[in-house]
Amino acid sequence: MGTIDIMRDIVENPQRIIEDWKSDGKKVVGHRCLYVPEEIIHAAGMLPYPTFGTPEPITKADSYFQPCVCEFIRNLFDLGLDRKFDFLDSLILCNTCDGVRHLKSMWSTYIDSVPCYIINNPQKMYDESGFKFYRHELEMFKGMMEDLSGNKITDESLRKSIELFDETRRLLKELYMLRKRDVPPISGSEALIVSMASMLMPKEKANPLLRQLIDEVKTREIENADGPRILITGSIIDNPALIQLVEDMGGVVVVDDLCSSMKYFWYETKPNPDPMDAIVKFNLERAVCACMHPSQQRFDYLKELAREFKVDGIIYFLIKYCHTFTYESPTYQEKLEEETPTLTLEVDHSLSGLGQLRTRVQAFIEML
Amino acid sequence: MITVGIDVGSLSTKVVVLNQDRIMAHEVRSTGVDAKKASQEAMDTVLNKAGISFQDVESIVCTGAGKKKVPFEAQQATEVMCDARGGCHLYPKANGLIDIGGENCRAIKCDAKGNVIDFALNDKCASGTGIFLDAMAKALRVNPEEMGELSLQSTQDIEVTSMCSVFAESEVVSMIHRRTPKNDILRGIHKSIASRIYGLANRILLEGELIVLGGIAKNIGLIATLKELMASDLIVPDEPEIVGALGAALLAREREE
Amino acid sequence: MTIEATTPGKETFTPGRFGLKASEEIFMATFAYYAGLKAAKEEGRPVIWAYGVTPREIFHAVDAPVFYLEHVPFLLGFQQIGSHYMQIAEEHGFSKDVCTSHRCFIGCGLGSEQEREPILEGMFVEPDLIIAGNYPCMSESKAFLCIADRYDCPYYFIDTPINTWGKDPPDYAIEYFEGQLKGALDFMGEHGFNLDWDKLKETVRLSKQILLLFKEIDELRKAIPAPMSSMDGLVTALLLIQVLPPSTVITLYEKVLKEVKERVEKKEGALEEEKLRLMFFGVPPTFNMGVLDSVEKYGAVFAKSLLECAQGGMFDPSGIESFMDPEKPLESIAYRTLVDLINPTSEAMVNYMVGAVKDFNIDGVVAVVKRSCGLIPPYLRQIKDAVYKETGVPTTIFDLDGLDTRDYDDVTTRINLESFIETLLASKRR
Amino acid sequence: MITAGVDVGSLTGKTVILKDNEILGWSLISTGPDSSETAKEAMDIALKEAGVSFDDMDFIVSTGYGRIVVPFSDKNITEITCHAKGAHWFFPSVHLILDMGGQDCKAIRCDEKGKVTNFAMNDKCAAGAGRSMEIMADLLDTPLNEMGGLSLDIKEKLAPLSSTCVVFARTEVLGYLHEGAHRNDVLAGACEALADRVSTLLKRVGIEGDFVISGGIAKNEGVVKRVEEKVGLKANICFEPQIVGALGAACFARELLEKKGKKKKR
Repeated sequence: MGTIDIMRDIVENPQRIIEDWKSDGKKVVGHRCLYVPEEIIHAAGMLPYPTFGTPEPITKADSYFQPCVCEFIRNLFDLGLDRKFDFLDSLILCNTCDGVRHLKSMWSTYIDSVPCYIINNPQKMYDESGFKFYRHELEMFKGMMEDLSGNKITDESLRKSIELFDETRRLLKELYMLRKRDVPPISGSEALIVSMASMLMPKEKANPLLRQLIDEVKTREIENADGPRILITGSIIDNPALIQLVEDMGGVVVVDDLCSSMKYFWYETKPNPDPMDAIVKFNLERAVCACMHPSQQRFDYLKELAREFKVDGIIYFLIKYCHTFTYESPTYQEKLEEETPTLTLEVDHSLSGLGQLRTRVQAFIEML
Repeated sequence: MITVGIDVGSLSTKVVVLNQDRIMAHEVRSTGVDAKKASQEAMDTVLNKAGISFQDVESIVCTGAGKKKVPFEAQQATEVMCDARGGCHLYPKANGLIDIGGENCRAIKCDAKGNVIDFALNDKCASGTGIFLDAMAKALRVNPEEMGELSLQSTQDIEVTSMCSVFAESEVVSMIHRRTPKNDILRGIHKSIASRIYGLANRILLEGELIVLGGIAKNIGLIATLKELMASDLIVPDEPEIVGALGAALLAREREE
Repeated sequence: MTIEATTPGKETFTPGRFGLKASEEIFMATFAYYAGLKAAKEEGRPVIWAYGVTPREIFHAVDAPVFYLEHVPFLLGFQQIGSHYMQIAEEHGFSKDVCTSHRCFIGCGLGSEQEREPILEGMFVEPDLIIAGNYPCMSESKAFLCIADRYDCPYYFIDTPINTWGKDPPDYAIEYFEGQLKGALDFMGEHGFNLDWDKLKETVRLSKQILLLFKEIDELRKAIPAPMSSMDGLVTALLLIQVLPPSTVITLYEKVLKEVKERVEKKEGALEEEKLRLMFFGVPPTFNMGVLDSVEKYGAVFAKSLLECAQGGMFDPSGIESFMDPEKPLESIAYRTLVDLINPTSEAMVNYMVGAVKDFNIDGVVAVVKRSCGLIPPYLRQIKDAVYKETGVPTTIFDLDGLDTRDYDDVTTRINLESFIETLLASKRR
Repeated sequence: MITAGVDVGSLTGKTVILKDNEILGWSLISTGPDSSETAKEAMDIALKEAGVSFDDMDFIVSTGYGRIVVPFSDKNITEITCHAKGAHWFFPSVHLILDMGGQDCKAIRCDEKGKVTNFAMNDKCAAGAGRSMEIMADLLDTPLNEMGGLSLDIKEKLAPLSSTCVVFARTEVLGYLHEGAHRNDVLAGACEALADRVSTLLKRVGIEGDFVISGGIAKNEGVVKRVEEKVGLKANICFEPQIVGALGAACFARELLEKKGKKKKR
C-alpha cells in the first residue's frame, strides 16, 4: 500500500517536511494541543507543527520536573532540552491542564532557543462571555503571529486557510467512516499513522495524498477481521505501537478518539462571515477535551460513536499522572459500561510496562 | 586523640577507629535484624583489631538508619554530613559525592572546603537498590560480586525501565523467560540503576569531580555505566563502604576540639 | 488541646503544638462551624458543596452554609482519618494519581452511611447544590462530577482564567471572571439564596478588613524571634480558605494580632533560643505536625509557610488597599483572585518567594512534593534556583504527602529534615 | 478425550491433565530461568502422575506470565480467563475470584458458567505483590508457608505498612526491624497492607456471591483471614489453589476441542 508507507515514513522522520518548508525561508510554529488555532498560524504563511512526543525514556527532564508530572510534558521538555525542537520559531501552548501551564514558565526559564507562548482559552463551552474573552485572546495571538511572520493576516487569507484545513478534516473523516464496514479496510494503527501524517504535513500536500489513499482503500481486499470491534479513547496517544498491541491481541480497532486522530478532525468549522468568530465558535462548540465543561456533550458523542460503529468494547487509555482525564474516567466508565464493556488502562507514554499491558488487553478481548 | 565513627546502615554496619588523621582499623559486617547487637559486635571487633580498649576512645559519632540503636554513649550525625566530611577528607578537590547505599542513595554537592551546599536523597521509587541487586543476582543465578564484570561483556543494549525497581524486576523476569543473554540483562539492570542515580545527581546539578561511596560502588559494571551517562569523572576510593564511618570519626574529633 | 491518634497503631504521630491560645480557639470555631451546617440542613436550608478555592465573599453575601472542598480534607488530615476516605474513592475506581485532597473529599461523598467514621459524621451534610471551579488547580474541575451524579444535584462551574498577564490583568479578563461570579450568584439565587447587593458590599468591606488584619499579622512574623509556631501559622491561614462568618474571623484575627504583638514586644518567640528560621512550601504533614516541631531541638522554627496566605491572602499583601473597593464588590473580588499568587503561572510565585525569603530573613526553604498534586510540584525547581541565585538560601525538596498516612514514611522525612538543618547549621557556623 | 493446561507463572510452573472432566494428574514446580524448560518439566511430571504419554494429549492450552513461550501449546489464554474457569470447576456457584500471582493481583467477576464479566488488576505501583511476600520472607528469614500463621499471633499492634508501593514497604520493614519490632508484628503489618490493597481491588469489581481465592497467596492464612474480614465474605479455597489457572486452561482445551470436533495434529 504505497500511500500509507509514505505517511508512515513521514511520521517516523518528519525532518524532511521541516527542511522542505524552511528551505524557502518560511517559519515553523510548534503547538501541543488541538485548541491552538492552526488556521491563524497558516494564514500568516507559517507551518503549524504538532509536537508529538517520542517513546524514549525521560532523562534530563527528570531533574527539572518532579516524576509525578505527566510523562508527555516531561518528554516534550526533554526534547526541548536536547535542542531537538530548535527548528521551531515559536512553541504555542494553551490552557488545558496544570502541567501545560507550568511547562510554559519552565520552558521560558530554562530553554531560551525557542520562545514559548500560552493562549488563555476559557474552559466553558456555549458561553457568550467565554466567546468574548476568547476572541480577545485570539486577537492578541493573531497579532503575535503577524509580528513573528512579518505578513499581515487578512480576512481573505484566514478564510482560505480555514477552508484548506476543513478540507483535510473532511477527507480524514471520510476515510475513518469507511471503518464502519463489517470488515474495516484500514487497520487501527494505519489509521492513526494517516491522521498523524496529515497533521504533520503542510495541508496543501496532505489533501491530494488523502484523496489518493481513499480511492486505494475503497477497493482494498482485506481477509475477514472476526475479532471484537474496539473503540479506543483517551488523551494523546502518538505511538501507533499501542494500537498495534490491541490489534495483535485480536481486537479490531474501528474507532480511535484521540488528540492525534478523531478529536482533531471530527468537527468542522461552521460557515461564518467573520473568520475569527468562526474559529472562536469552532473551538468552543466542540467537546473533545476532558478539560471542557459541560462534559455531557463529550459523553453523548462517545456513546453515539459506539453505536454508529457497532462497537463491542471500549478501552479508555489514561496517561499516568494526566489529571484532566483521570478525574473523569471513573464516572465515564460507569456510564459507558451500562451499554458496552469498558476497560480503563493506565499507560506510560514511553510504553515501558508493555508486558502487563498485553495481559490486560488480551483478557479484556477474551471477555468480549 | 582517638575517635570512632560508626555507620549503622540498613544492610551493613561500618566502624572506623581514627587516630589524628590515620585510620587505625575498620570493620564491616551485616546489620541483620538486630542493629543493637550488630553495632556492639562491630565495635568490639574493631577495638581489638586496633589493639585499644573502649576507655582509650575520646568520643564517638554514630550515623546511619540504626544510629538510635547504638548501645554505647555516642553523639549522632546525619549520613549527609558524615559522607561529605569523609569524602572531602580523602579528596579535598572533589565537587560532590554520590553514596549508593544498600537501601537508598544520596547525592551531595560540596564547596572547595568540603561544606555541603546541596543534597538530595532518593525518592521512594528509587529506594531498595541493594535488595534489587541481590534479588536480580538470585533470579539470574549469578554471584553478586561478579555482576559488574559480566555486565561489561554484554553485546547489545536492552532497555530496563528505571522508574522503579519492582517494574525493573518484573521486566527482567520476563526477559529471562524470553532467554535474553544474561550479560545483556545485567547491563540493562546496571543502566536502570545508573540512570536513577544520574537523575538524582541532576536534581542538584552535580558536575566536575565526583566521589562514589557505598558498598555498591565496588561494582565496576555500575561505575562504567554511570560514567557513560555522566559527563563528570568518577573516583571510587579503595574502601568506598567505610567513608561514611570515617566522616563520623572526623566529626567526633572536630566536636571534641 | 491534643488530638489523639485515632488510627490504630499510629501512636508515633503527635499533633502540632499550638503556640498561641488564639490558634486553639480558631480550631474549635472551625469544628463548631461544621456542626452549624448540620443544624442548617435540619432547618431545611439548602447546603452547598464548594469546590476549588472559590472567593468566599459570594457565599457570605447570601449566608450560604458551605461544605468546603479545600478545607475538609485538612480537618480530616488532622484527625489522621483522611486515608480512610481516600480508600473509599479508590474502591470507586479513582486512581492514586488523583490529588489526595480531592480523593478524600470524593470518598466522603461516595462513602455509604456505615463507612463514615464518627468524626466526619459530626460535620457531614449531603449536598443540595454544587459550586464547582478550576481554581487554583485545574485538575479538580471534574472532581465534582461523581458527587453531582450520586446526589443528582444541580451545579454551576466557575471558570477562572489563569493569570498570564502578571500584576495587571486586562479588563476583558476581569470582566469575564466577574461574569462567572455573577453567574454563580444568579444560580444560587434560583435556589433560594437571593442576593442583597448591599450585603455583598458589606461583605467585601469586612473582607478587606480581614486581609488588612492578616497583613499586619504577616508583618509581625518578620520579627526575630518568630512569634508563631508552624501549627499556629497553618491554622490562622485556614481561616482564609473556609467560610466562617466575616465578623467571627475579624474577632479571631484581632485576638491573634494582640497575642502576637505582645510576644514581639516581649521578644518572646515560639522558641526560647532561635538559631534557624525556615520556610515551608507545600502541604504540611497535617496528621503528624509534630515532625515539624521536632526540628525545635536544633533551634529551628518554621517562621513562615506558603499555605498561610491561602486564598485572598496569598498575594503580595502590600497591594490590598489599592484594589479592594466595596463600591465595586465583584470587580474587587475578581481582580484579587486573578492576581493571587496561587493562580498557577509561577512567575508571580517565584518572585514572591524570593522577596519573602529576604523579608522574613529565612535561612532555608523546605519544599515538599505531594505526588498526586498537579499544581505545586512542576515549578519547585524554578523556585529553588531563583531563591538560591538571588539570596544564596538553599532549598531542599523531598517527597511528603501531607494528607495520606498510608504514604507517609516518618524515617525518611526526619532524615531529610535533620540533614538539611545540619547543613544549614554548619554553613551558619562558618 | 485428554487435554492439558500449562500455567507458566513468574515464580512457579503448573500443569493439569484432564480426562473428560476428571483430573488425571497435576504438577507444581518452581520456575527456572528458562520458562520453556519449566513448561516441559512440569508437563513430564504431570504425564508420569497421570500415567499417559505426551502423544495422548488431544489439545494443550498455555496460560500465565510466560504463556507465549510454551513451545508445545495449541492456544494461549490469559490467566484471568483461566482462573475464572478453574475456580468455576472447583466451586460452580462462584462469582468473585481473587488471584495473586508473583507479579500482580487480579480481582475477577464471572457469571454462572465461569465466563469473565469484569476484572480489575493492581495499578502499576502495587505490582509484584506476590513477589514482595517472598522478599519479605527472606528479609525476616521466615519460610514462606509459615508467614501466614506467624502473622496472626501479634505481640504489639504496629501501624500497617504502606500499601501503595512494594519497594517502599520493604524499606519500611527494615526500619521497623531496626526499631526492634517483633518479627510477627512486622509480618502482620505486611499481610495487613497486602490485604488492604487487595480488598480495594475486590470492591472495585463488586463484592457479591461466592468468593474463591486462588494462586499462591491462598496458602497464606494471615492474608486470607484479613481479606475475609475486610470484604465480609468467606473464601473458598481448593486443595491446591496454585493449579486453578492450569485447570482452567485444561477446561478451555476441552471446550475448544469439542467446538473444533477433530484431534489436533502436532
